[in-house]
Amino acid sequence: MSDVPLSHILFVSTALFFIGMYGLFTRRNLITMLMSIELMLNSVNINFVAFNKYLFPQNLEGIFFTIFIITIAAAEAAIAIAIIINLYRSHQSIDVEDATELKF
Amino acid sequence: MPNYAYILLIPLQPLATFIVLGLFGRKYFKTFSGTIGTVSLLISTIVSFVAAIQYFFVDGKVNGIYQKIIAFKYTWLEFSPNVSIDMGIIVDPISVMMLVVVTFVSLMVHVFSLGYMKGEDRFATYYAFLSLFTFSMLGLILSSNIFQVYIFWELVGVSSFLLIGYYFEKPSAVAASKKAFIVTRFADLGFLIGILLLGFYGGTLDIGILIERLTAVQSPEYTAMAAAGFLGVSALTWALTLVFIGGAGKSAMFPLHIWLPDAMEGPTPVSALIHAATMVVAGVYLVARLFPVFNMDAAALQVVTYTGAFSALLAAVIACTQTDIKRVLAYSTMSQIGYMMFALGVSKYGGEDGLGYMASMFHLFTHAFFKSLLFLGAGAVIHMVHSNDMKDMGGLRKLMPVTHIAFLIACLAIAGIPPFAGFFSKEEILLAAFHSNKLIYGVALFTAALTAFYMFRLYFSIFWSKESTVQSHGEGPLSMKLPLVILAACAVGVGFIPFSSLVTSDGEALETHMDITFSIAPVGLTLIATLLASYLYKKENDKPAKLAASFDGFYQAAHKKFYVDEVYLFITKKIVFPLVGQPIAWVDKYIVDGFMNLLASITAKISALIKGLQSGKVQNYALYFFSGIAALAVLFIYLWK
Amino acid sequence: MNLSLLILLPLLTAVTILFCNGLKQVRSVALAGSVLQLALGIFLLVVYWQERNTGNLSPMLFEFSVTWFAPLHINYHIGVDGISIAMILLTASVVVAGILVSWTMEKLSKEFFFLLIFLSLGAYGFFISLDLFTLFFFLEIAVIPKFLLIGIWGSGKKDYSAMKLALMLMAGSALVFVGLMGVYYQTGSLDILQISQMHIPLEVQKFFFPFAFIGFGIFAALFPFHTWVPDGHASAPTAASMFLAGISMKLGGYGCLRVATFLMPDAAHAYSWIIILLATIAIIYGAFATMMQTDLKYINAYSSVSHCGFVILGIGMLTETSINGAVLQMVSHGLMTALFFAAIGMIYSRTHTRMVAQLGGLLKVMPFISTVFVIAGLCSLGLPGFSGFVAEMTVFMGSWQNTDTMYRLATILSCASIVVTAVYILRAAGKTVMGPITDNDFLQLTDARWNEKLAAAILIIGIVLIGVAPFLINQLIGPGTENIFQQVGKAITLK
Amino acid sequence: MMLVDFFILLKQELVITVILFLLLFIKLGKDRTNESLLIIINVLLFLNFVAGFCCCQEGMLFNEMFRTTNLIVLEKNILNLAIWLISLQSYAWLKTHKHLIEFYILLLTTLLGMFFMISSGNLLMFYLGLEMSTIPLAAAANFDLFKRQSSEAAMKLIISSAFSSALLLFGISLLYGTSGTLTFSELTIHLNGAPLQIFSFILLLSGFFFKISAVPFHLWTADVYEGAPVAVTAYLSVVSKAAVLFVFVSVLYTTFKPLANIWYPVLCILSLLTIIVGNLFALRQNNFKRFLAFSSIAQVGFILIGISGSSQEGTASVIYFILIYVFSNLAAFGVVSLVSALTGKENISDFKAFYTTNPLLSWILTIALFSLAGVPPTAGFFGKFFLLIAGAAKGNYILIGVAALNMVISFYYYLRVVKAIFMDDNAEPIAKIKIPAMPKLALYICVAGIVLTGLVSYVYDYIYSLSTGF
Repeated sequence: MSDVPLSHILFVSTALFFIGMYGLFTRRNLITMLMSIELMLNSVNINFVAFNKYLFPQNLEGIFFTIFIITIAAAEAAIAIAIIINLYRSHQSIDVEDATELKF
Repeated sequence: MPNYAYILLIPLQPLATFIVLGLFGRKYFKTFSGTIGTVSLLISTIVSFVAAIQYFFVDGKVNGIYQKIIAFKYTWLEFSPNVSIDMGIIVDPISVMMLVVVTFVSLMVHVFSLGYMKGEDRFATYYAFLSLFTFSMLGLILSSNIFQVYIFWELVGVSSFLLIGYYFEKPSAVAASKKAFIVTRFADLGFLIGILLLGFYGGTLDIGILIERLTAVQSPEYTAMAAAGFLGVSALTWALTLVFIGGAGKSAMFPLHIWLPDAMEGPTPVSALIHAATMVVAGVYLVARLFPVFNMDAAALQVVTYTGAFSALLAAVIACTQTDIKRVLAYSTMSQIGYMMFALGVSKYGGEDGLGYMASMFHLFTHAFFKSLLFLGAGAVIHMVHSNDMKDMGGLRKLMPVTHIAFLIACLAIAGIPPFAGFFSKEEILLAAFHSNKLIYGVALFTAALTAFYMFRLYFSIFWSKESTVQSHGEGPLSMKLPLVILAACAVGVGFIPFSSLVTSDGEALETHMDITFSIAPVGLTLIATLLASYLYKKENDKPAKLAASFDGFYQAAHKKFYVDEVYLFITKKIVFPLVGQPIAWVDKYIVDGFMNLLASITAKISALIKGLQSGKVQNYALYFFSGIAALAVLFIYLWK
Repeated sequence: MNLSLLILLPLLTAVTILFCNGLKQVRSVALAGSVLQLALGIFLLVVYWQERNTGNLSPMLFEFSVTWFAPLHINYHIGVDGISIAMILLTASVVVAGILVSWTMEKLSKEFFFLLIFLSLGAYGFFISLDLFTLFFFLEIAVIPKFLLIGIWGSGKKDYSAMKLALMLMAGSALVFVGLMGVYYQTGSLDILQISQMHIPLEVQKFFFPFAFIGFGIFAALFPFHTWVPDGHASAPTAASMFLAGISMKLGGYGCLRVATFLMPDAAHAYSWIIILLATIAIIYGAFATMMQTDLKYINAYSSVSHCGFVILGIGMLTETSINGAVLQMVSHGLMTALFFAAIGMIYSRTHTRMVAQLGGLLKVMPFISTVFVIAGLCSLGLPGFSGFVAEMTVFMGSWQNTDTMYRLATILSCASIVVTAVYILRAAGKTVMGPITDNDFLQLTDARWNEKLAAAILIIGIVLIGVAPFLINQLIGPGTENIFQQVGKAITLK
Repeated sequence: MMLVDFFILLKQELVITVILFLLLFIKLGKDRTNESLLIIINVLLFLNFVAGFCCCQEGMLFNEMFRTTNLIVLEKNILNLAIWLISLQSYAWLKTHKHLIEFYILLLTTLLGMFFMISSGNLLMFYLGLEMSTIPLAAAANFDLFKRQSSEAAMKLIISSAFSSALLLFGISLLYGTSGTLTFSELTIHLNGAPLQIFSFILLLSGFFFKISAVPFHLWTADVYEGAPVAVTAYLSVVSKAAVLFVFVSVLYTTFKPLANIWYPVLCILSLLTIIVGNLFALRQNNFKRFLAFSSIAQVGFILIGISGSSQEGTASVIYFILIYVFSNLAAFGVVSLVSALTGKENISDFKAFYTTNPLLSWILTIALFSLAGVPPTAGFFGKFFLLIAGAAKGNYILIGVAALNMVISFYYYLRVVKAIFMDDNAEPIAKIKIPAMPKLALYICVAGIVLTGLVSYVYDYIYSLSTGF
């Protein structure tokens, strides 16, 4: 079943990672930016699982790490969304470009 | 070895007076301060006379030669083991002679001032300064160490500065005092560098040792100094010339003479003391002090000779055209000092050739008396007329007989009419010049004639010419008359002192023979000049004006002192200040300081420039973040290897 | 004797001042403290003599060393030789004078006197410390109070001047710091005496000497880093400018001597021509710049630049006599310029102008102050009988021992500055003190009060003492300079 | 492995947890007045701080995931002290705040996270601690719910920290892929400078640099500091930074020792960048918090120089400096938070002629600024000096020289503030402030710290004795 070589998976994850980064850089909508960050985190998850499965099957560190990442990501999202809502309350918008009062 | 330590008293007396009067004079004894000063100086005068007698007639001589005695010596500041400033007292013919002159004249001036300066606001200060001057002058003449000479040299300069600027509310006085100080300071620079040279090559600052080393032709110091050179002139010549420049500054030799006439802004007694009898001859004294060394270097002596002769002539010419009596006297002083200088210049060391040296010292001695007498007389006149200008005077002989007689004697003395003091000394000088250098002799002769002329011009226009207009208020108190009388007596008498057997270059008695044939020429010329003067000025008339008009341009030039002052003004005001000072100030303000400010502003600029980094857009932050990583990655994975 | 007293006493004074209230209490405490300090200094001098007379020839006396930061080899190591004692006495007398002059400082008096004392503390510590860290520590302590003193109590463009001064001095200490780091890294020690025993390779010295020397040089108004001097002095309150010129510029000179030259003699020898060049420029240039000034304080500030040039010159010439002269010049200039600033301050506080053109004939209305002014002037133009003469002559004699033609030329040029000095001093004095009274309001002015008279007297006594009996101070500093010179001598013989 | 050891090793974390639960119960129970609460909490925090010192023990737990040494205990104590001071200072602000307890819960949670991060022996544990200390902070940054800036700041913080942690994770994953382990001690063995490893290492480093806000990973700092409430800013600038630095030093010196040839140059470059950029930006700031943000960035640059020395002195002086930095920075923030809580003014220009009305506060602020600038006799001088000595140990004098010259720039802006306080005049200066007891206590402690930490060499010697070299 391991006919898919590791490199392919790594390609996928890396691609995913940079797609996420691209999204973060380009999207103006905070929610979308948050989603792209999730994308990056998931690519990391893929990395971990893949490494664990292909290279170091003897123990499950990678898998555990993935699980923790997922949980943390959830927490992060929760706080982030709370903040975004609050931002919307004060700025009447969730466009990142509108929240640039603090600068220089 | 005879003991002369008590000579220390002589300078210390005035010093003590200075300190006392300087600190407490103004407050506590405003009016007695004069008496205090005079009394204390009287003591030092007596002591110095004692010293003189002891030296010259009791135990100064050892088998026919007057010894150089170091009466006292204390290491004051040690630069390096053998080079140090010692405060010492040297006792030898010239120092003792000067001791007498300075204390005596100073005493006369002190006494005269009692009357002359009466009721002055800063009476105490005046006497404090006088004492300071006397102290420094005495220190100067007693110095056994060339650096000690320099120290007192400066002190003399500053006390003259203080006294010239005594009437500090008169701008002209302030200007004159500044001029005097700065010009002499400039000369002292030469002196200082000369000292540095002598000290370095001689390996000592002690005059005695210095002379010893530099007069022995085979001594390492001498050879080194003669060999070493700069701009093709030997170090010895440099050193001596520089030292002479210092002396020229103090003694108002051309071209450093410009301060002397202005210095007449000071109180007249001060002029009598400082700018006639004592300080101005310090230059001559300095050269005499180092004469053995000068003797080793013909070039330096040449410089001395010609500077002296030229100054003598120039001053005499200018003196004929001045109308301010004190300025006339000032120029005559300059001319007489010129005499002394070239007398030294034409002299040699020791024996018969040492005549010039002896003559110069002799003239210094006599000149001190009659010149101070002239000044004090002028002071008395001014005290009466309240003006310095001849035009306001005339016919004073009836109002002030004593002064008149004294002044006449002085004039005769300075003109060199026998048997007055000036005659003898001048005679010796002419003789010395005649034997060594005919050109100089000619100049001297002509100058002698001029001297007689302008002195009697002065005399007649003060005491004769038109009828006096001023209403008399008495000739002044005894304190003013007494010094005149005493000095007049001296002016008559001192010529008869057997000077040549006392003060000579090598301390050995010198046989001088007076031959009438030689005296004919100078005396004759002098008499002619005198008669001319009386013819022109005895009665008020327009002949002088005609005469002046007849050689007009020259007269104008002489009247304007040959524009030397203007040259100096041009150099300072037009060159030093605008072409050196201002540019430097500008550079400091705009370049050096500007650079510092530039650094600051550059920093500020940069910080304003890069503020765009902090754009406030979180996405840019993320972008920079990642580019940072990328840069590091590229650097370390690909480039670092 | 325990040298730490020299630091503790000012510290105590400063702390006590914090608990006082009201000008009267504050100033009396400050005065008492500083007078005690002066007494302590004199006592130190006495015991130092006794110690030397008992034949104790060790380079430093009363040494005291206790480990401070063991891991970094930092010790609190103090000790004195003649030079430091001279400096301490100088500082003490200037401090007393400064406090007396600012006797009626109404504005924020507590802070003012606190800062003054604190500044002096830094100076004392600097002069006695034999450990580079301690030295640097006290050096920087002495900087910041100046900023506050000028900025708060100053006049004119005080903000600019204060900032400029603080930054330039800080830049100086930053350079010094780099130099120290280099020495530390090379020798692994921060103890001056230890380091002087080791030999640092020449190229290392050549690299780090400029840092240390220029760093301290900025404090000593080394050309072209002198520009903080005029502005700083001009804007500072009287006492502060007295401290600046009298004390802090000496920190620099002392540092150049004790740290840069003493620890890196080879480099000092190698670079001496540059040092001398800069010094000569500073002397001449400072003198001419002074001639062009119209503000009394600027005149004195620029003349300080010129006079401190002699210090640098003396150090650069590297002969025993010239180093001697440098030290003498430091002391003399400290006293003289402090006196000058005191006089200027007294005049300014009465006439409310420092412009030479607006002043005139003060001798009539305030004879004492004018006399003080003239005395300061005469001292600064090097009149015999005052300290200036002794110092300058010693420098000249020392420099002249350097036979190289260029060095000779430098010496002659420096000598020439005495003429320019005479010119500007006499111009200032002639216009300010003499001449007719320019403003009839001056006629109401009063002469110096007791405190001002006392302040002037203290400084004048110092000046005259050195000027009349130089052999005393010469014997005092002699061993110290000889010790430094031996380092240099070693360096030269190594060539 | 006895149960006692377990409790002793975990004591500091456990104490914090207990306090957390206590707060929760208080929240559930009948509500009290803020004053009483604040007193209780501060006493608790003080006890916590004291408790940190007693019965320390070194050891490992959860097969090397959690390790503790005396040094680590000391570091945690420093953090405890800091948080206690902060809570004392924020008295004036919290007295009237209705979400008081939540604030402390957030803060203490992050503290707990940091503790775990500091004593993590394993990348997973490290990551957990990091996130645990970051995410609540974002919430805390937004604690003034109705301030526009506050929410913007929080948004920036959460987004950028999420991004950085994503990169960090990517790095960790690659590291795991190349080495096959997450435990620090084993990791060291597997480190061979393979390009992929270097890349992942750089990603990991960037995560650290982000937290300690080194250039160019610093851009969030200023904005967040400015927007967040003063207490949170203080917390961010002192505690979280300190925690990460502690880990950073130990990780670099032990785990990533084999990659020293990579991180030494990185540190050199970034330290210079950080100092210069931090200074240049600080020059132009008017908002006090923003100003302190940039100044703290510059300070980090100095710390990095110290770290680059990579010696026992390095570790010691970094920790020593952080201790001093806690005192100095908190003293400054203490004054600012008082002023901003009572008058709402946060600009440097508002502080003009501050001395005329509040001499005491002015002196405290001045001393703090001098300590930050590194002027003797304040401790800051010693801190900076020792950092640079440690940096010089490698003989890298360009580094030292540039740093020393930058100190001059930093002097300029610190003195600018001092000038504003003492020298400028102001029509309506800040009114006389009545300092409440708790902030006063905090300020006095800070000043005492500033004065004593430097002069009393014992502190440094103690830290030195604990710290281990390269």
